[in-house]
Amino acid sequence: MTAVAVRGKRERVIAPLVTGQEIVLLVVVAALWFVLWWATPAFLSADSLRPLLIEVAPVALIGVGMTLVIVSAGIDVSVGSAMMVCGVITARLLVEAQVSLVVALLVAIAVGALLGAVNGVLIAWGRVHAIIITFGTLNLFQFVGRQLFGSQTVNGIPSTLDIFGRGDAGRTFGLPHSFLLMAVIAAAVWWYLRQTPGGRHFYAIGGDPVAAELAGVRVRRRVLLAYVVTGALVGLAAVFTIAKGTATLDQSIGSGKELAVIAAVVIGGTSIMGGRGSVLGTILGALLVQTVTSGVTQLGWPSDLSDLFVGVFVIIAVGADLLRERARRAKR
Amino acid sequence: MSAPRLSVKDISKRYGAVRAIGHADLVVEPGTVHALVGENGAGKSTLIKILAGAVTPDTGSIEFDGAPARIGATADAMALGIATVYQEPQLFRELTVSENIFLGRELRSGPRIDWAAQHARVVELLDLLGLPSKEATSQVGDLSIAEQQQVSIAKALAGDAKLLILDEPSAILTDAEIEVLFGVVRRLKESGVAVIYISHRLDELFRIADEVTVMRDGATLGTYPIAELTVREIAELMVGDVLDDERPTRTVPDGPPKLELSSLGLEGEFHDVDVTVKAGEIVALYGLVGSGVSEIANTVYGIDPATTGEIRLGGEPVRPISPRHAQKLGIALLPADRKAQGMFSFQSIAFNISVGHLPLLSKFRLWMDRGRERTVAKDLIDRLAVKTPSERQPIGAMSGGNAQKVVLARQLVRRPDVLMLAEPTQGVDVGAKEEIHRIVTALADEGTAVLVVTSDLPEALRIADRLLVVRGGTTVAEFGREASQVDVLAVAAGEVRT
Amino acid sequence: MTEIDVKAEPGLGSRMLRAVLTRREILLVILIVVVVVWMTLLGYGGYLTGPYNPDYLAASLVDAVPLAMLALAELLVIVSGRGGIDLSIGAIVSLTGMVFGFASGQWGWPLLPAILLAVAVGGALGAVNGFLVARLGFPALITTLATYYAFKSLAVVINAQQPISTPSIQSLYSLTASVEIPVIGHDIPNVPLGVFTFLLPAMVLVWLLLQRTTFGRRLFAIGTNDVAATWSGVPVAGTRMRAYVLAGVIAGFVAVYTTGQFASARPDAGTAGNGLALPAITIAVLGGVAITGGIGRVSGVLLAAILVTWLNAGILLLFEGNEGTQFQLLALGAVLVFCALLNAYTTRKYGGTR
Amino acid sequence: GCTQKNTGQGAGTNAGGKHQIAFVPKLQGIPYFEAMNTGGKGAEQALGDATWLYQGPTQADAAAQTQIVRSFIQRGVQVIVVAPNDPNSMAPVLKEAQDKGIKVMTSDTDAPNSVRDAFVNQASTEQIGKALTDAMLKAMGGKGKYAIVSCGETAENLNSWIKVQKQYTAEKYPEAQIVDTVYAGEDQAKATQMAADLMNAHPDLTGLIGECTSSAPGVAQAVKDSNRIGKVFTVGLGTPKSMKPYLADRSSSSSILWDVEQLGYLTAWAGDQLASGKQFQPVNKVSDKLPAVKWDAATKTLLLGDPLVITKDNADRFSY
Ligand SMILES: Nc1ncnc2c1ncn2[C@@H]1O[C@H](COP(=O)(O)OP(=O)(O)OP(=O)(O)O)[C@@H](O)[C@H]1O
Ligand SMILES: Nc1ncnc2c1ncn2[C@@H]1O[C@H](COP(=O)(O)OP(=O)(O)OP(=O)(O)O)[C@@H](O)[C@H]1O
Ligand SMILES: [Mg+2]
Ligand SMILES: [Mg+2]
Repeated sequence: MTAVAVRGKRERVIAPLVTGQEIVLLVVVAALWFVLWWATPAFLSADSLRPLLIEVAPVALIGVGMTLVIVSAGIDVSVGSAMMVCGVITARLLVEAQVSLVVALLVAIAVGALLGAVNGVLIAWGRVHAIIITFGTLNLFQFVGRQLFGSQTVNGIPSTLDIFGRGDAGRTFGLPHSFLLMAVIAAAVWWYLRQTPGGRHFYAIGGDPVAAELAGVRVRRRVLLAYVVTGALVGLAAVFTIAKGTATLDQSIGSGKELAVIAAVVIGGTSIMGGRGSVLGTILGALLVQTVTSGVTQLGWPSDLSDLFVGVFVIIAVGADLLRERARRAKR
Repeated sequence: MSAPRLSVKDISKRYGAVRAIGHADLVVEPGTVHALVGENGAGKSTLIKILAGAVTPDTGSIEFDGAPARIGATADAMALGIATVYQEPQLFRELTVSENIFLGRELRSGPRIDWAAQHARVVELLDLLGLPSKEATSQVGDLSIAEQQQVSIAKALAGDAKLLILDEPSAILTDAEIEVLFGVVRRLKESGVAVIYISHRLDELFRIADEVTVMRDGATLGTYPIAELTVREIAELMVGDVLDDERPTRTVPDGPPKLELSSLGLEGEFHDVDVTVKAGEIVALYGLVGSGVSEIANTVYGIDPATTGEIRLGGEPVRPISPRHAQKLGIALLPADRKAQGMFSFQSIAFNISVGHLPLLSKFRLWMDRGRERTVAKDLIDRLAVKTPSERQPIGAMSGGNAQKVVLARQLVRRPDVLMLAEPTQGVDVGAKEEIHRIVTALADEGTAVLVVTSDLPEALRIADRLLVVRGGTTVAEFGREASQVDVLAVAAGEVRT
Repeated sequence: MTEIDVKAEPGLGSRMLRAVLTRREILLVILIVVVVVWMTLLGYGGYLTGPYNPDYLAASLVDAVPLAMLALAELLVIVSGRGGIDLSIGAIVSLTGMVFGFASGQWGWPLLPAILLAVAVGGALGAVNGFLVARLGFPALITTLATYYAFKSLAVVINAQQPISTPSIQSLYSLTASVEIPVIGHDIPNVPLGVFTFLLPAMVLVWLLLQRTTFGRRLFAIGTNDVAATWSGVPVAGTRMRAYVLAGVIAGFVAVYTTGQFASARPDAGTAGNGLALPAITIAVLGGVAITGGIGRVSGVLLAAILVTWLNAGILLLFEGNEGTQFQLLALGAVLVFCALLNAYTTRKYGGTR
Repeated sequence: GCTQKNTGQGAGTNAGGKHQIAFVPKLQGIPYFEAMNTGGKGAEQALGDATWLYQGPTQADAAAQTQIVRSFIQRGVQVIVVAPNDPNSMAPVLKEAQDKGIKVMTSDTDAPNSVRDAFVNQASTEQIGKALTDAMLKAMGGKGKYAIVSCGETAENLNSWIKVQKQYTAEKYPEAQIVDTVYAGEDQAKATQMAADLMNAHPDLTGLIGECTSSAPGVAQAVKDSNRIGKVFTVGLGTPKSMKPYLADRSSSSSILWDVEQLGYLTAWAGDQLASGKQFQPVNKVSDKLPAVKWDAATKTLLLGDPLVITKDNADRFSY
């Protein structure tokens, strides 16, 4: 009691820790989990939640980067294809060149960052709208990925990848490592966005890039950074995806991920117009989407219905956002 | 005597065909407040944008504290210690007050922002400006416009400024807020900071400024100790020798008022505005920036419907709720912000003219009558003497004056009962201005009731049969055709008429 | 403030360069000629696996029909401005296709009412987008992403994953089969009927709509500057809403077309793989539609669709095996990025493309 | 790609007068169809007078397949073989091909309403459905609940097998029950996740069927991940190489398939027969490995043979 009182008295020197949208999301996810637990008690078992977390990890991880991109008023629809490129390179290195896991991991991240840099340079220096450039690179990366696959699958993915979430070696405190790693990175980015000048500058750019430039923000560098970080995280997410898959990697890796990630980011309260959003929201958004998908299967409903719910949640999230913004304008 | 804080020589700046500044010299001493005055469009904001590094001049040199300075970017200006509060606030709605104030030069402890240190400094600044310290962590989007303006000022004060530039800071502040601002400015001045202060409220300059530099038509005319001048004399300098140009005389036909505004008000903008305009009469509403004058026409046009009072049209009370509605009632408005509110940049002249009258220029309101459209466009191009090879030219490529004529032409496709013109000749060259005045007068002669809302005083006096001065959100005085510019300016700028 | 005319009359060379750079149609025509000539030469040189001849070009137009029509739909919504875009267009094709399948294939409706139903449903789905975007002010990108998910899901669930391909649906193939054009047809290749029954009417109608009607004027007005449009008394929300409805209507026709072309109403007709929306947007952008609104022409979109179709058709003959379809991705991506960069460059140099 | 492919000859004819047999799979880059391609290439060697062509779309989409078929028509090949994503969708373009004098066939998946001259069937629908069911129930001990993780919702062959499975289970195993059928697309990871969800939703589930080559390893992986080996049994239509690790650790009990390379071989052979105008016999000797392939004239179907049960013992015999 006293502790609370003391805290209450201390002056807040920074914007509040969590926003309204995040709390709403937390409540919605909690409510969904409760309903699912009530309908199928096994939902809240470790066996059920662990795969869910493993499944969430890559989407949330890319979502962390996508949050940077969207906060700075950009968008990246090429992440699915970039994931394919990173995935096939990593898998082939592991299987054919027998490189160690660490090397493969670093290569995946480097390749991802490189692809992100291609997007970033074209967008920041070519001064083309992000959605058009990334529509283009979506196709280009697809091409590269398929060329690298050479119409084959990569077989015999080594079990060293189990470290990212499989069996006892893959978890700590019962949580899969991929999820933990994602959480650590998300926390770091969250901290960066919230606490450092560079981080705050993303919000300024999303709000008004010209004014940001006038205030001395190096806008192009920031924009490039957003896409490079997203690319690097796509590389890591590709490794997670290989790790959670079977011993065979095929060309379906990454397909459709861009839309899933964007949906998670938007449900998480990040404004598609830029200037507002948080990493925490994105993770909750990803968790919500996966909960809905799993929930639909577990309830025995047609699995395709989950997309309908995702669509409805996106509409609700955007609607709530608009209402809040309108209330704010009205208050002024 | 030591070197001046700032010494500007022979600055000029062109925007395409528009000469914003032809020749500007300015010397500002440390520990003084230097007022910069001039009519709208005189080039004040352009000059300070050059000093802030937001705009690069075409010619000229700048010395700061006696040393030549190259200001190529905003960062250079900041490094010199030049802090600027722009006319339009450059703030980020989603960031907190504290973040806005320190954006681009955050205080750090290690890699992170030193929130506590920033907060302490921000609280100090807010205190100074009379804002509650809890606002430090509010998002700027949640603040009122006046509060945002004060945040802009706080932002400028946060660095250790040697030269503080304030571009019309008082336009949207209340008297009490202005008082606080003056206190701050005085304190800064005492500590040796040089301040450039731009304002249209000439009366307030006497309470704060030491010297005044007057600009007219993109040139500085000279610098004077403020104590040697009166409001009237400054006004005379600003206005120049166009003072007594001949005014065409015209007789206003007698008749009942066509447009009547009685006790019209819009929450937070203006109140108790009373205006009547007869058919065939030209009435001007004149007020300085922030006087609320610009909002009045918008309200009559249905952009922001009035919250109090009444609008009568030909004696019938009306309540326009949208521009569409207003147009149906026979009210037209030439908007003030030509680019944002008037122009469809990459569309043709014909398109720009016909867009407000599609039902009229179509068959069954569905099918464009292109022949008619072309005829109407060509006709108006001729009538308004728009300089263009064809009606198919895109408007975006035209000069400001010609573009303005095209936007005006749109209001004339159907002769409106009431034509309102907001800043009809802003950014328009002398010749075109002349023609626009001629057109407006001709329209009035044909029986249109014309209401001109302008901050260009010579213009108001030249074309209007009557002139109403708006100050503090309400109509305060009325002048006839014979009024002198200086009289009017003095009233608008705060001189109390006895 | 005096104004001076600084523009000197530019030379012929620079005028032509400017025309090529700023008039997208000219650039596209040049690219089409380059592709056709280059492919034909490769064919004569024996580098192609089959002849790249007029017959083939004509036959491959069957693929251009849905692509070009959906690009027209995107043209309408993108031109409407405020970030207008429709990611759900492929999902609308899927869902309306299924509705058409039910009506024509299972309920035994005659063709015309069935088509009208499909088109009406397409319009209604477009109205959902339009209502959210135009009336409520939702951002288009994210709204249509949401409805993409929703419509796609409904299309699959509505008939428990099953395509509808009853004999009455199968007979619709004649709508799209290749035909000999009367009178002159003897001397030129057979062209797919869909080009005449669907694409040309759609093109002409959209062109008339944009260039000749008051609606078109309003649409360009709101897309160019929606504040100025409001001030000019243009009903902004209503016009924008109509753009989305029309996009849905076009998607309805495309659904009928693909149902006929494939003799089957498929729940994934517009969403299989990457779906039809992304290529449609790509074609629109390639055709010179400015993503910021207010600029776009039917002719540009048509030429872009033809360019991509003929390039794709050529690539299949140039590369054997799986490479062929892979190089199609490369071509599409490269052409899009190239044109986008060119657009940005010309905007800076000449102040915008037209 | 710029090697000369058509040395100096006019359009339509082909090098050395060989029959060009073009195969369009549902999707490129998946082991199943690449193995068919291997078989087809083998036949090209063995037959001597045939050229085997293979080109697959990047997405499992009928429209993309049609485009490829059209390019083959343009090449003037003698035979076009398709494994249709949506059987009905292929009918029109196959008709077009036939009108141009090209022989058309289907393989792997039939397009029964089309004009195809022959269908090369890997095994009858009945047989596959029954074999899957028998294998599943054998592992489950003849009773219990099981679920199916299928792939594309609209895949005709998968759906017809599922139909047989449902009927046959109800008839022959009254104590067994199919509790759910879900669709994971061609996405292994999604199949794994859905299998995990199914096991949670039905704690008493003892069997999972992976209905296609991407979901077969997926369901096995899910069982392995949740430590339910020995409690939940899986059976699938998986390629030997991808199933090998799962068969070895018993997360998969067996895989039902057929010799995919031989299916490719038979397809090429059948195409060659058609191209040279030869009739199929009621029983055909195709090669040493395919000594007696049956032809059913009524349905114009060539039958590869019985389904193959792949276990950890014979998985090594296959290279795909
Ligand atoms: N010591 C400092 N004190 C005040 N402001 C600083 C300081 N160092 C840098 N800045 C400002 O903070 C902003 C970020 O600068 P920084 O050098 O960290 O960029 P960066 O290295 O690209 O960022 P990041 O840390 O995200 O990699 C810049 O606007 C810079 O001018
Ligand atoms: N970016 C620009 N492009 C073209 N013309 C411009 C631009 N900025 C200013 N101008 C023109 O330059 C002239 C001077 O403008 P400036 O803003 O400096 O005037 P000002 O004295 O600050 O006026 P006010 O009192 O209305 O603020 C005006 O005619 C204006 O239209
Ligand atoms: Mg740094
Ligand atoms: Mg100014």
